[in-house]
Amino acid sequence: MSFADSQFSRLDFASSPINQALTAEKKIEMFTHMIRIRRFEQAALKYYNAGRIGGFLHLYIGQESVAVGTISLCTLYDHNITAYRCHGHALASGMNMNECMAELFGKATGCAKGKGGSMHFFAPDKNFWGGHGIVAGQTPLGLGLAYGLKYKGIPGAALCYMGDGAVNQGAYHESLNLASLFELPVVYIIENNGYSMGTSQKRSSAYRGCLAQRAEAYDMEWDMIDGSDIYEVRAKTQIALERARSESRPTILEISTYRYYGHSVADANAKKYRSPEEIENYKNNHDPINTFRNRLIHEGVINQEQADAINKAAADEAAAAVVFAEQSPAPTVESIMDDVYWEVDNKTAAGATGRHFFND
Amino acid sequence: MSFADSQFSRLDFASSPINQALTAEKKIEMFTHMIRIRRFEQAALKYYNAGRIGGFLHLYIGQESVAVGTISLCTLYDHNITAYRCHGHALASGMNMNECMAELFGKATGCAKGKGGSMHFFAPDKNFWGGHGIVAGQTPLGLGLAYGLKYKGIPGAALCYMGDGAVNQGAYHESLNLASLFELPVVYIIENNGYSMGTSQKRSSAYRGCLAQRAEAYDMEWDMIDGSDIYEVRAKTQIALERARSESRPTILEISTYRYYGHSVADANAKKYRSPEEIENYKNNHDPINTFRNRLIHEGVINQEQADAINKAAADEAAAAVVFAEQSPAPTVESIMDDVYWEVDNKTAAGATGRHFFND
Amino acid sequence: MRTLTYREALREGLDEELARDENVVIMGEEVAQYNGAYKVTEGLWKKWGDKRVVDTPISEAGFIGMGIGASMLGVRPVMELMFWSFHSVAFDQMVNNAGCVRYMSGGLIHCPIVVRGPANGGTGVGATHSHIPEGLFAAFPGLKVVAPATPADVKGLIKASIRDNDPVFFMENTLLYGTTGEVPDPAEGDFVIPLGVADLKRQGSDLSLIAHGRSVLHALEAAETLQKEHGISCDVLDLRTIRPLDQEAILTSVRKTHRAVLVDESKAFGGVSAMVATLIQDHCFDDLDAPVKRVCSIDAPAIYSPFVENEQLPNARRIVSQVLSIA
Amino acid sequence: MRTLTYREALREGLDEELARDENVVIMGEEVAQYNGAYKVTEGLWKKWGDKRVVDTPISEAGFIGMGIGASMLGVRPVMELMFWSFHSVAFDQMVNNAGCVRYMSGGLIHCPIVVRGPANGGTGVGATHSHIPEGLFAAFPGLKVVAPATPADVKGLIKASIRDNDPVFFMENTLLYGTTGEVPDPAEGDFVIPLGVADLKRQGSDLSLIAHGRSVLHALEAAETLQKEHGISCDVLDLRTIRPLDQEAILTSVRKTHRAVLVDESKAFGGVSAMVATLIQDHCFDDLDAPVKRVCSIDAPAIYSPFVENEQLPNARRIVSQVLSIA
Ligand SMILES: Cc1ncc(C[n+]2csc(CCOP(=O)(O)OP(=O)(O)O)c2C)c(N)n1
Ligand SMILES: Cc1ncc(C[n+]2csc(CCOP(=O)(O)OP(=O)(O)O)c2C)c(N)n1
Ligand SMILES: [Mg+2]
Ligand SMILES: [Mg+2]
Repeated sequence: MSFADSQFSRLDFASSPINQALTAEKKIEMFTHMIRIRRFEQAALKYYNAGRIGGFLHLYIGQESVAVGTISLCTLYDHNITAYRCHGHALASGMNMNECMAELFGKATGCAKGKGGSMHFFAPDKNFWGGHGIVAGQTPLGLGLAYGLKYKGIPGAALCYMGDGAVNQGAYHESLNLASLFELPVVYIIENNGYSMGTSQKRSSAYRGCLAQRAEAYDMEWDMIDGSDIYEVRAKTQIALERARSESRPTILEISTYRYYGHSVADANAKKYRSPEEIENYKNNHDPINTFRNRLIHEGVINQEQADAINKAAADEAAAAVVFAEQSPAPTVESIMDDVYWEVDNKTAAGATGRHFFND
Repeated sequence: MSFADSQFSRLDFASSPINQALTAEKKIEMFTHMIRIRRFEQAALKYYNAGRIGGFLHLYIGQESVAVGTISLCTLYDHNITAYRCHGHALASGMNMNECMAELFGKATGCAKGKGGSMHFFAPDKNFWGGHGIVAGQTPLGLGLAYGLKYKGIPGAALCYMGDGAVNQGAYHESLNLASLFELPVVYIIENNGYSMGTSQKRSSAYRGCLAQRAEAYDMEWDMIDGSDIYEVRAKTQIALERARSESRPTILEISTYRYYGHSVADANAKKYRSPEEIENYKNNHDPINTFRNRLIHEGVINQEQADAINKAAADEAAAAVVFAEQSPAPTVESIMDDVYWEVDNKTAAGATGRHFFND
Repeated sequence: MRTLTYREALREGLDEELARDENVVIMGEEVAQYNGAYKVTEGLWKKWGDKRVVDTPISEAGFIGMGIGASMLGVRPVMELMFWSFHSVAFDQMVNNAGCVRYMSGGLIHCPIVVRGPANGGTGVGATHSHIPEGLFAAFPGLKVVAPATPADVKGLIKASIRDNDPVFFMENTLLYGTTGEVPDPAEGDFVIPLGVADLKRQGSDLSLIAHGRSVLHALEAAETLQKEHGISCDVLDLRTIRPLDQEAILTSVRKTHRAVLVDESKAFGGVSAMVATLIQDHCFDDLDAPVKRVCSIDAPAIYSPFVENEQLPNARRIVSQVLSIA
Repeated sequence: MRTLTYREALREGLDEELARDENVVIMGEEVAQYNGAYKVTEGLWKKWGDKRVVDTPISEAGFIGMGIGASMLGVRPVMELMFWSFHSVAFDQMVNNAGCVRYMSGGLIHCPIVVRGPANGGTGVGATHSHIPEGLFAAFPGLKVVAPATPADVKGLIKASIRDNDPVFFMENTLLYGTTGEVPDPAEGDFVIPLGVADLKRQGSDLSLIAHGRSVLHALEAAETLQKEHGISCDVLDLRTIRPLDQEAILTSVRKTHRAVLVDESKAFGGVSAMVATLIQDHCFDDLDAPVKRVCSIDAPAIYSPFVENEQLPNARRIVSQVLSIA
């Protein structure tokens, strides 16, 4: 996706009401969240490379404006859910770095007690429902969150994130039809970073204008968003959220963005299927954090010094999270069998009746 | 689907080249096929009601022009596959009534040796690949037939039929993307009879213009066809077939049609979710067999007497097929384990190595 | 006591739970306006309306996943699969999302969802529509599997399943819907049967017949024949729940009789009975006077032909002959 | 003899079959231009080109179903699942279309398709990515299941699988890809290992360790320890193929040793080992001196934490202690 050739009309979305309404404090909070995501992941990367973190590590770096911009619009009533590239959404939802870092380290103090790992962060108390490893497997769940909200009469919406490669899974298609047919307050957000692993969008999807436009097949609304501008992300997402909350109707948003690293840190080909120029161009000209920092400085909301301080605080927080994670206890072998059944964990009569586990 | 309010422009498709090219003989053959399907099923219905046929019986009566019109365009190189409402496609592909009726009766002389039943007719030698019970489960298989043709350089197309209720299955969506992306010579044919069991199209699908229009989401061609006019079916399907054969590109066709009976014969509600007027209107004004007969008489291709003779011959053929089926032997218990593994059936070394079957 | 059909008892259980908890919602293909493909939900849409009884398109992965998502927010969906066989198109949602999300979240999320419908052969619908997936799903820790054989059991167990806070996969049988049996009157109190408790449906001393679902009826019939014609007295133990499994009841019976034949409509590889046989040989090694034998479906995809379909499935004749081979 | 890694041996087998039969085509996510997520297919796209090695979108139901359809016309697709765990989204195509179409068509259609990829735990990817589905699929008559443990076996068996005219589900292991072993030189002739033949990887007299896949390595390690530290001499029988199963080899070993411990990375309910235990207790009832014991994964969804993940899986320590419980 070449942003140089972008056809987006360069409206200034700072002037849209939802951005006009932003206090300086809230702007700084958004900026801080973006930086915290990046610093958190840079620390994670370091320890992953040192062999301290297992499995996969899918970095969100480059895409921060998407999670932060969209979730900044959420109220207590709104819920969100995403795929395995979930650190950004987790932190943007208000999770703290300690529980996240400890999860990566596989510690009992992790948000999922070390049971989920990088792909499976969760914080239902913060309306964040994970963290899901099967491509597009979360899309019916997001629909279900919307269903639950509508069923219970809660005036919120469900945000369901996914990648550009996920749009060709059957479960997503089924979800779209259900969303439109049942008029559910869900917003599907395609974070289009141009690639699913080593496969470019063009090699994985057939489509007319763009991936979001497939919404028309289900008589659904859609929009495209330039993800490098958090004001645009907010302005356009707000329209979809309002449609969900007040009309109970779904939307697909496609947000163009970019990941700086490989598909996961283990992606040996990260620099083969994308040209160095492409990567550099995004970093230099479209980095969402730089863009927003410059904007805030220009607006007089912060100055360079303050920005540096925020950056430093985020780096310190990440370093402290590493210490927390390192010093935390590992799960015990016995704990492997906790969290399988609610009834067992809660020591109910049902949980104590019959054999639940089969170990010799 | 009200045909009275149909927006189709009433072109006369008799004048399209593919219909102009029809010999009287071929026209009579098509007419005969349609009548044979109807008489075959009427006989089956009678014996189903008498308890001589097990499982489900999904009648195709009312939809005959779809299978006959589309398959009449097929060459030796073209292949077709459909769902469980498969008797029409089977007969139109050239299967004989005996093997079909015997299959319904569960006899060893059935096309699938009594193993498949009503939903699972097959005749690969006639390029007919079944007969599939899982809604939309055949849609990737149809794609695979097209893939096989292209791979082997055979200048044919795959016709893949499905119902209007099947369009909301994930496998179909995945197939469409693959068809367009890989440029495969497949024609998806939605036989839109307005209902999936007791659910009307409006209650099962969200869409803009029509179901076929979802093709646009995959940058694919599509068309709508009035199924009561076999000339229209042929004229428009021919365009799709040519696109497949010469450009190796897919199409979705949506053919409006109607089933006179319930979803299956066991459908107790067949007259509840559809008004008697709706059913009568179709029967009286849009019956594909009547329409074509009148047309052929008008064209001077046949006269009423000849039409009656064709009808009588078809009824006799069906009656004879019942006798054949009744007199045929049932499968043996031992034969239950035939046709599981090719290597076992063909007594190869592989088939004789290791335990293949687990019975105490 | 009242006599109800299995279908009526099941419906009564659903109806009572709809009344008890406003979060209970019934969903599936044709469950509302059509009254259910097998009429299990007949009248419930009329009584409870659009919100509580919901028709869905033919999108099992989509709507079951949607139910799982809604259950995470506290809705208690009871999803009908028109045939359990259609689990094949929703498998990922069922095993990964319903089955693993509690675990992967370290216990933060739970999914109080029930998926129910008929799971059986014997109705002439061929291989794709005749899967018997009790063993398939019981293999996944995080899931529970229930397979009731009688009207009373189906009512008591559906109510327990709906109240359970874990995902419960509830497997009925088309050929049982019309069978009748005594079911306690609601006036006598809330009738709930806990999961994980087997039921000794017949007492004997010579051999244990262990079964679940419709196979229990075959086992009872075989036990009758064995008693009358061969003087062999059988326990007939109905497992009722596959996971949690009432292992104690199994071992108690086998320790008494020293011989066991397991009846399981599934294929022999991977069925529930392979697990039960493994447990018995392990825990009753010194008690057994003969190997544990099984009667399963003949090992091929389900055949259509009405002439032989019943021979592919377990039946009383096949049970009797298997029993005679070790008794 | 040459030493190759499991990955290289597998790739060599694929390459030889691509050369042998122009109908063989490799398909899957990232198998071509990316060279395979686990580099199994490295270089094959470059060598064989777009027609023979094909990248697909993330649409497992779609592309596996497409492969099945193509196989009906005589194409011989070898489909890669990036993880076998992703079978969950293609389950219907795999069990109903690949598994039943020959049967439902009365033998008119056959599906010479191979689905392959890694199926294992132990790589820190959590519950949804660590399914072990040998037993799951072996339960379906019509399907074949292969699980090779060594470089030679993986090469010989992939070649036999590709030539087999039935659908073969071929389960590799991420943690084996880098292991090395001797593999015959192609110059010495076509090296094919028939399906359905187990391999006695170590000879012993006191007890039979029966395993497949990576568990074979654990069993061999445990056998070594048992010999050295406890003077217990074990057969280590590698099943190699789950279906068809080399039952004779199993029974022969157990009749010699009178004791068996089965090692199976799957969960205990429904795993291959439950089936094998059931067969042994049935056919070797009088030969057994102790119950058949098993070492399976601890019964919970796969945990992520690197600190305990290996404890959840079978390992030599757990095998040794299980053996000592009956020896
Ligand atoms: C059903 C399934 N198939 C394949 C995978 C392996 N896989 C994980 S992520 C991924 C690429 C997804 O790309 P995209 O949706 O664009 O998301 P991104 O990684 O760019 O955020 C693949 C193929 C999976 N996890 N699940
Ligand atoms: C995956 C799956 N879900 C449900 C069913 C049950 N079922 C069989 S046919 C049918 C309705 C299909 O309607 P439609 O696609 O319009 O085809 P028609 O019957 O009208 O030809 C349903 C729900 C099935 N066979 N497979
Ligand atoms: Mg992407
Ligand atoms: Mg229809």
